[in-house]
Amino acid sequence: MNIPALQPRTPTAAMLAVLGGVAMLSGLLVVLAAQLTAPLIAENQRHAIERALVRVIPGAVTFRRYRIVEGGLAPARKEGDDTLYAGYDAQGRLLGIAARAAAQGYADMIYLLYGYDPRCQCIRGIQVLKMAETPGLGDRIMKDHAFLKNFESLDARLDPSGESLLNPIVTVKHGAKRNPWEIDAISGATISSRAVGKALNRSARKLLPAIHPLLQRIRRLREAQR
Amino acid sequence: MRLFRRKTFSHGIHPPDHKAETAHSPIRRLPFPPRLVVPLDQHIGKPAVPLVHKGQEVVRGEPIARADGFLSAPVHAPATGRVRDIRPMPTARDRLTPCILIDVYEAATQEVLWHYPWQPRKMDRQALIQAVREMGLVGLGGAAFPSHVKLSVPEDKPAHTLVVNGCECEPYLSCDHRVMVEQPAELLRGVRYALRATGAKRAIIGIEDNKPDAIRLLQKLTAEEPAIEVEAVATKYPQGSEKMLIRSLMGLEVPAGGIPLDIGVVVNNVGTLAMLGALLPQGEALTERVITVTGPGVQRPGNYRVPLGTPIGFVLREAGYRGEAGDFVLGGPMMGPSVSDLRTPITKGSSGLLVLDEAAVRRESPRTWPCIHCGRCVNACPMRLNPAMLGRLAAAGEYQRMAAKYHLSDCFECGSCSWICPARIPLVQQFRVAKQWLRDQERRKRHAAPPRQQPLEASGKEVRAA
Amino acid sequence: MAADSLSFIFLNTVLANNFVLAMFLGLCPFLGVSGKLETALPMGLATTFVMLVSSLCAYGINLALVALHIEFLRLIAYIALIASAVQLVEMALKRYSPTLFRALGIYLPLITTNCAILGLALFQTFKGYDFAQSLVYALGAGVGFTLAIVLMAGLREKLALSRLPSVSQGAALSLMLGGLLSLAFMGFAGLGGGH
Amino acid sequence: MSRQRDDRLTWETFSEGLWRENPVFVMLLGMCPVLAVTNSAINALAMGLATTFVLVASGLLVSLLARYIPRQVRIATYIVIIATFVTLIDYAIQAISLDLYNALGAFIQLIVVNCIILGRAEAYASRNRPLKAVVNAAGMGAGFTFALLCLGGVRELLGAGSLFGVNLFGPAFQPWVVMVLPPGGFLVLGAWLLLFDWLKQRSAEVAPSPRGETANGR
Amino acid sequence: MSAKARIELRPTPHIHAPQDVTVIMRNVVLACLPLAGWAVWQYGLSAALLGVTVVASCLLTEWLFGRGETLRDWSAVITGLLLFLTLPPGFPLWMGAVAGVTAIGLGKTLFGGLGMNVFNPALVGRAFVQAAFPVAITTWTPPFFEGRFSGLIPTTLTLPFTIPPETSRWAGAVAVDAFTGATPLALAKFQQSLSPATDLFLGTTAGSAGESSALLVLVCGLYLAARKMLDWRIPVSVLAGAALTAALFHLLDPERHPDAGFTLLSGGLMLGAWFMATDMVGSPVTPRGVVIYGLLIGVVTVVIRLFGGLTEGVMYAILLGNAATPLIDQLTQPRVFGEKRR
Amino acid sequence: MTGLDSSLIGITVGFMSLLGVVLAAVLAFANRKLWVFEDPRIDEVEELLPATNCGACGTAGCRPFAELLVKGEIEPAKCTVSSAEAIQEIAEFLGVEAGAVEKRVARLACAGGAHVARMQARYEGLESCRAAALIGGGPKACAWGCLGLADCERACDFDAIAMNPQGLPVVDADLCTACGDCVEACPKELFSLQPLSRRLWVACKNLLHGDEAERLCEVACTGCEKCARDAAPGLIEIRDNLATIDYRLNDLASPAAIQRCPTGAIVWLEKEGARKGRAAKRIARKEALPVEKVAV
Ligand SMILES: Cc1cc2nc3c(=O)[nH]c(=O)nc-3n(C[C@H](O)[C@H](O)[C@H](O)COP(=O)(O)O)c2cc1C
Ligand SMILES: Cc1cc2nc3c(=O)[nH]c(=O)nc-3n(C[C@H](O)[C@H](O)[C@H](O)COP(=O)(O)O)c2cc1C
Ligand SMILES: Cc1cc2nc3c(=O)[nH]c(=O)nc-3n(C[C@H](O)[C@H](O)[C@H](O)COP(=O)(O)O)c2cc1C
Ligand SMILES: Cc1cc2nc3c(=O)[nH]c(=O)nc-3n(C[C@H](O)[C@H](O)[C@H](O)CO)c2cc1C
Ligand code: SF4
Ligand code: SF4
Ligand code: SF4
Ligand code: SF4
Ligand code: FES
Repeated sequence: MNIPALQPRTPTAAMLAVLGGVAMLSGLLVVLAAQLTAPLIAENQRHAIERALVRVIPGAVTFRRYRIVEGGLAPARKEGDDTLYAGYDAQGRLLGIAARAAAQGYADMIYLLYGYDPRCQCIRGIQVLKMAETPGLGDRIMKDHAFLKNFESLDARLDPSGESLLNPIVTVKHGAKRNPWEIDAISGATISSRAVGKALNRSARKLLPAIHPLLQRIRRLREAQR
Repeated sequence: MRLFRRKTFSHGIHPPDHKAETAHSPIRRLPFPPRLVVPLDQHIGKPAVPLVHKGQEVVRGEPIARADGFLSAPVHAPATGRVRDIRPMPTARDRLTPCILIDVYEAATQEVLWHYPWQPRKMDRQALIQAVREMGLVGLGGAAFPSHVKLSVPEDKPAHTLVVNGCECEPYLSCDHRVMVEQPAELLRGVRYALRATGAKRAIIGIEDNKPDAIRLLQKLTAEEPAIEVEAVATKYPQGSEKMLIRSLMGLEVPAGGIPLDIGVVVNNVGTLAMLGALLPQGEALTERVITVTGPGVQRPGNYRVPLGTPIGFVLREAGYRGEAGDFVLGGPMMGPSVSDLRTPITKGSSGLLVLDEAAVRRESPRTWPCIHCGRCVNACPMRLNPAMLGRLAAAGEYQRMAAKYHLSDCFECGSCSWICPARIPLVQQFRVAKQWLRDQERRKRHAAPPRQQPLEASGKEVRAA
Repeated sequence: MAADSLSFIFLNTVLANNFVLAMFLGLCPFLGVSGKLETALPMGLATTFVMLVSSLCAYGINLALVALHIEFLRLIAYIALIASAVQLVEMALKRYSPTLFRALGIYLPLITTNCAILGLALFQTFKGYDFAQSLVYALGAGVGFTLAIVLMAGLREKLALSRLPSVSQGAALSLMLGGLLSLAFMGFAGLGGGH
Repeated sequence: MSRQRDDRLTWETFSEGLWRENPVFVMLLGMCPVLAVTNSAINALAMGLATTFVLVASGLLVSLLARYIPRQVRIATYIVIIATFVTLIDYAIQAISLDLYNALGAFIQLIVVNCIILGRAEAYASRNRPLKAVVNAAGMGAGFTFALLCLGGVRELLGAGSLFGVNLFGPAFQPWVVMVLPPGGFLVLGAWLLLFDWLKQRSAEVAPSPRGETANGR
Repeated sequence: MSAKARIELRPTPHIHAPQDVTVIMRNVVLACLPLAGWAVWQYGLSAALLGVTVVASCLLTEWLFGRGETLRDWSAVITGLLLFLTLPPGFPLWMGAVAGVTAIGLGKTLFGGLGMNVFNPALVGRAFVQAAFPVAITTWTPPFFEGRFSGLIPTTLTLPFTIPPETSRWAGAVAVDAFTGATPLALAKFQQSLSPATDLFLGTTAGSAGESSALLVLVCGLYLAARKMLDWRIPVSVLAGAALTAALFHLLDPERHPDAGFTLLSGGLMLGAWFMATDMVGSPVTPRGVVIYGLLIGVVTVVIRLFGGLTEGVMYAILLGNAATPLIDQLTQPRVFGEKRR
Repeated sequence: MTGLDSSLIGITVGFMSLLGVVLAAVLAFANRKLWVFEDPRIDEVEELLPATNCGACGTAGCRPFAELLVKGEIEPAKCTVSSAEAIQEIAEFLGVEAGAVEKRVARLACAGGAHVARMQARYEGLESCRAAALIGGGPKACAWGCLGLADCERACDFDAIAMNPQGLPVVDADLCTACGDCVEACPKELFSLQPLSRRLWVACKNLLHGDEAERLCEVACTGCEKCARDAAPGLIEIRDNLATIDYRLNDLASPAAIQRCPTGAIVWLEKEGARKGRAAKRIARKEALPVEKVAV
């Protein structure tokens, strides 16, 4: 039984070498893995977003990414919270614009994608991207048909000044929907339903007045591209 | 005014008092039993040391054991007779207390034949205290603390007030009440002696307002005497505990772990002072006391003057016993211990003999529930402890935590918590177990060498040798 | 209250999205060190402290990672940095303040390998919190953890004095208690979401 | 330390992690993912497999490298190794299925801390031959996965009426939402432990009663 | 004389107060009965069936797990009755049974039975079913609907383990005013409309079986308080805590936040304050502790009502109060007689 | 989709190496500057101890014991809980002598079960010997005897004590670790720790003589001195009416001494139980004696 020396013999060099070496190796491994999987992951993500886009802009077959910049629209290379998607039909006609919206739900933030149809000035569909609402309750905002029906044609007209919405989008209690800009809540999940309404209202109020003057441009841009 | 702001303390309980059975029966003398069992430790402190030997003849009033040190008290022969034996006997305190057994002469007149040459009028403080010491007087209120110790107020800690405790808050008991009504002169004389001995400026006699006759009588007798006040206090248990009584009468709190003298007060029981007032002029020693014999198991309840050392079996035969089984309690129902042997004697500290018959015992069924956290005990404890927590800790055997964090040592075992507990948890018993365990532990720590070989051997031998 | 205001972040992390009771982070110490109040409270405080430290570390190193476009190293960088920082703090405490070490330091090694710490670092990054938000988030997480573990310790101390059925002693009971505590905290769910 | 090393590879090497020293049911380690990702059986399985992979891979590596690593940087090195494998599995899952990745959330990355804890493994691996270390790690992983499945199965069954996503009771079934909520995690694990304790006690009850010397004969 | 006696050795004190646990529990049951009766009057057969089911499931569970005699102390009946009073009258019976089993099994016997539990068993049961079946437990029935003594609410007899049917159509058909199906709290929270105080006081609004009449709860609670079966300081401080908090927020924003009166009379606050927060098993024992506990419950209730995701917070507030009780008890040890004030 | 971004790889590898080196450097620095010595053997020894923290070894618990062990200030065998192998292992680990301590067990000095010892009262209250003893010494007629309410059984952390049907504690010598908890628990101080080799045993503590003792309990030691006369000189002596064994002469003890005892108070202990003398075997009763009624 050898009693350990009182003063630790610190093999500083060895420590540096080992830890440095292992770290280097691990860095190598990780970067390789990241690079190898990057295309696959990108592909997955593209699929996911396209699945969502098809839902919120019914009928669209091609999509383009844009970003609102100072004084206009610019094509966007990467995904981001402020990315807009324009969806076109087979003829290349603009069918709608999709954008992200978010609001605090029952448990956590609810992230949505919604599609806006400039022709009817209405929202044509929503798709929940991420949420943590109660399964079986709050998560019905994803799959409850009656609830999703609200968004087949949800009034989002601009007021005459073009600065804001004519009627704010609101969620009302289940069974109390009277107007096309109201959302009929899911009974038992009023809070999640309201969060959806709030997210749409907040996003639309900001986005629609900004995008409207630019719509011609994307239509034209598209033509120019073609 | 009196109606609304009665002198009292916070918390406490209101048990039914059952005093009517005996409160109006005058004190009567009980015959002498054929044999007396006179314990050597009838007081707090060191047991007395026998002065007599087996076979020796003694006369009533003669000292038969001397005090062993200052915190101790002598014992006197309660009757004329012959010492039969000196041996351990069961007492209320212990199963094996050294006692002097006296065969009482049937033919003797049983007058007190031994007198001390005291001259009360000429005695100064020291002499008074010395006389109290010689007569073997101890607190008759229950604790049996040697009275001369209590009256010896040190110079550096003067006493300003003598509180005379006439509360008698224990249900069933009425001996103090009878003493106040029947011996007011002796009582007041005793109070004056005590004032002289302690140097206190005033005396307050505190009486629970369920004894209006005693209050009126004493108020009348002291009307001319400004140094002695008589005050009514609320009828509430444990009003008679000295700490509560001082709080009620004077609004002062005795410091935790302290004694009344720490705030300049001396407390004495009315029975003690009445005894002092009666004995001192006669030059007699303490050989008898008044007890209340009562309870559903007793045929002729009443207040009796009995020689110390009378076995309770004898008292029962005289007062009449009925029933199949009984809980024989020396003292009141709240604090008095059950005895396991009918040879157990009445001692200086016994204020009564309460007999609960089978029906009464059955009614207090032993059925218990777990603590339901109702907090009634917390609201009953006059010491403002947390009996619920103490009880839970005790059940888990966490005795050290009880003492360290929950003031176990401040509990004076009044029983208010157990009385009120709807779950009928024997809280006081748990606390006594805890305290005893801690004392044991302490003792063990002090003598690391185990004293456990034959613990009783020593005392047995000593007694035999004497 | 806006969802990104500091007070909302704090309250939400303490009550509604309590790290232990709603997010399931830091359960090992929550179950392991909640037997007694006198150890639970220091554990909570030590955890809060380490959370602040790791939040700082994570915020700093993340800036570097983003700048260099090597976010995929985030996990390795975080855990290595946090572990070393905690070890450093522990050694420093042991050396310079043995009293503080005895009070808090002995818990530090336990905390290093704890989900709540790394989870905090990762979540603050995912949520894109800025510097102040990150610190408040860490503080809220720490306070929430402390609250949960202290409540739990109180309950367990009380139960330690009860006559429990023999099957429900030990870990099972702790979990059931955790479940009931978590059930009680569900009352705070949706806090701030209603309006 | 210089105590004897037992190099033999036995069934015990594998099985102790599975049952006798089950990391979840017996050691109560790595509880966070156990409760957090077990709201469905699929998640539980994925998490269990991912953890097993990291345990085995890092066990192997640590066992190989152990003798070159100075004591003072041992922990730091192990952490880096484990974190590397976790990052790998993280990217792998992202590449395989984004839905699964989203469901497991940050808990994939939190495997790091788990493995450090389960990493008794690390201590084990550094003291044992690679093969033995791998077998032991696989056992631990299997035990962990088993425990996760026990929870995930019950919670999904009651909470959604399905198992591995297959609906078992038809559309009329009333799901017990609490099961997939945080309290459900605690309660279900607690219930499993109660069950095991009860079984253990039942088997202990048939054990013989004590005998011994006595002063009064019997 | 040759009387013979068997000596009984008993600890001090030799006498006890007449109120033992059974007496207290029996009186609480008695005090709950008028509330249950009112619920049956309001909601008819369904409520009666639900009450019987819940109490029976509690008793059955107590009998299964409990040790021997525990049924005789009535406490399981109280748990059952109070649990019933907190459930919606049309709650499916099978879910009621689940609640009862959970209340006694998880809330009580797991911890060792009477007096050993840390959380209020009835509320554990309710919290469990609220989390398990959140839709069913927020499905209210209008009171005094037609035919309540001849028929059942459609949800009552739902097959075990199945989803209860939708009732809005049925409610529209049997009730004078379909909207009375929403509870006053939900109306206040989502519609900003306050129900009239007299309705709340007398109990003609929708809600849990036993929570609608503040008056009745008050009378029964006062009976218990007068007989010293409950600690009056608890309900008083709960109500004070709630009223003060509500008044404060009402002052800050009268539009959005209802006033103190509405807060006190609506929802389960009265029932909770008088019958559930007062469950001594989960409440502190110290005089100051009791007040802190009550205030905490009151404040948390209002905070959850105003800012939380749920319309009512009494249950969670009491459970949190239960959780904090050991701490409160430790921090509020009374000052011992003769001890220097710190 | 093609190729690897080599500059990114460079950055990564560089970053990680830097991170590794920096961390190693910091740790190395800390290791030197902040290092506090603690003998690692303490942990190892503690691992080998049973972790019951019973204190039977005389220290505050297993860790302090381990510290003393490592310092060489205490012998491994002082731990009465560990098995002999475990103690040997610790001794080997530390390279010291295990130290020889004869196994001791707790023994009870009373044989007055409910079937032979009289009860003079009925006790109602806490189920605890200490509690009962506080009320008039307890219900048993013999003031010295076992009260049978099992404080010792509850005190034993090792389940070595079980109450027999007559209400007397029975010690399982194999499980008894001589921790002394029962010795402390018993209010009548009936337990003591005795080396296993002491087989001759006086199972009574009653100091009364003759009939007076026997009236209380049928197996009382009456102080009749028969055992002393039969035994080797000096081995058994009657002190205060109680037979007392001088264990310094333990080698001279034999079962012969028990044969003359008329009550069976003195016994010869064997693994299976106690052997009593011929004269003492006549008690056939098994059920408890009823509680006495006393004449008033
Ligand atoms: C366990 C539990 C989970 C809940 N989850 C949600 C949820 O995810 N989304 C939601 O809007 N409401 C949820 N609620 C219900 C709300 O808190 C609230 O009761 C409801 O939204 C309002 O009721 P109503 O929609 O029937 O008017 C949940 C309630 C409970 C008890
Ligand atoms: C150790 C001790 C010392 C005491 N010293 C004095 C004293 O010096 N003066 C005094 O008046 N009382 C003294 N007492 C008596 C107490 O104040 C008290 O009267 C006695 O314990 C009986 O009180 P009780 O019947 O309320 O228990 C002492 C008591 C004890 C236990
Ligand atoms: C709970 C309790 C109740 C008591 N009740 C009385 C009582 O009613 N009357 C009384 O004289 N002493 C009572 N005492 C004893 C007093 O505290 C105090 O010891 C006594 O009055 C001192 O007088 P003494 O030494 O002359 O006996 C009680 C003590 C306690 C602890
Ligand atoms: C005033 C009072 C209120 C009570 N409230 C409840 C209650 O809310 N829930 C419950 O389960 N039991 C209640 N009980 C009954 C009893 O305390 C309960 O069953 C215990 O919690 C079980 O240990 C109450 C009892 C009383 C005296
Ligand atoms: S017995 Fe002790 S704890 Fe109980 S009320 Fe009296 S002083 Fe308080
Ligand atoms: S009175 Fe009894 S039941 Fe109530 S808290 Fe005190 S000990 Fe518990
Ligand atoms: S030996 Fe002592 S502790 Fe054990 S049962 Fe007998 S009296 Fe009680
Ligand atoms: S006489 Fe001896 S054997 Fe009998 S009970 Fe007493 S001590 Fe025990
Ligand atoms: S797994 Fe242990 S703290 Fe999370």
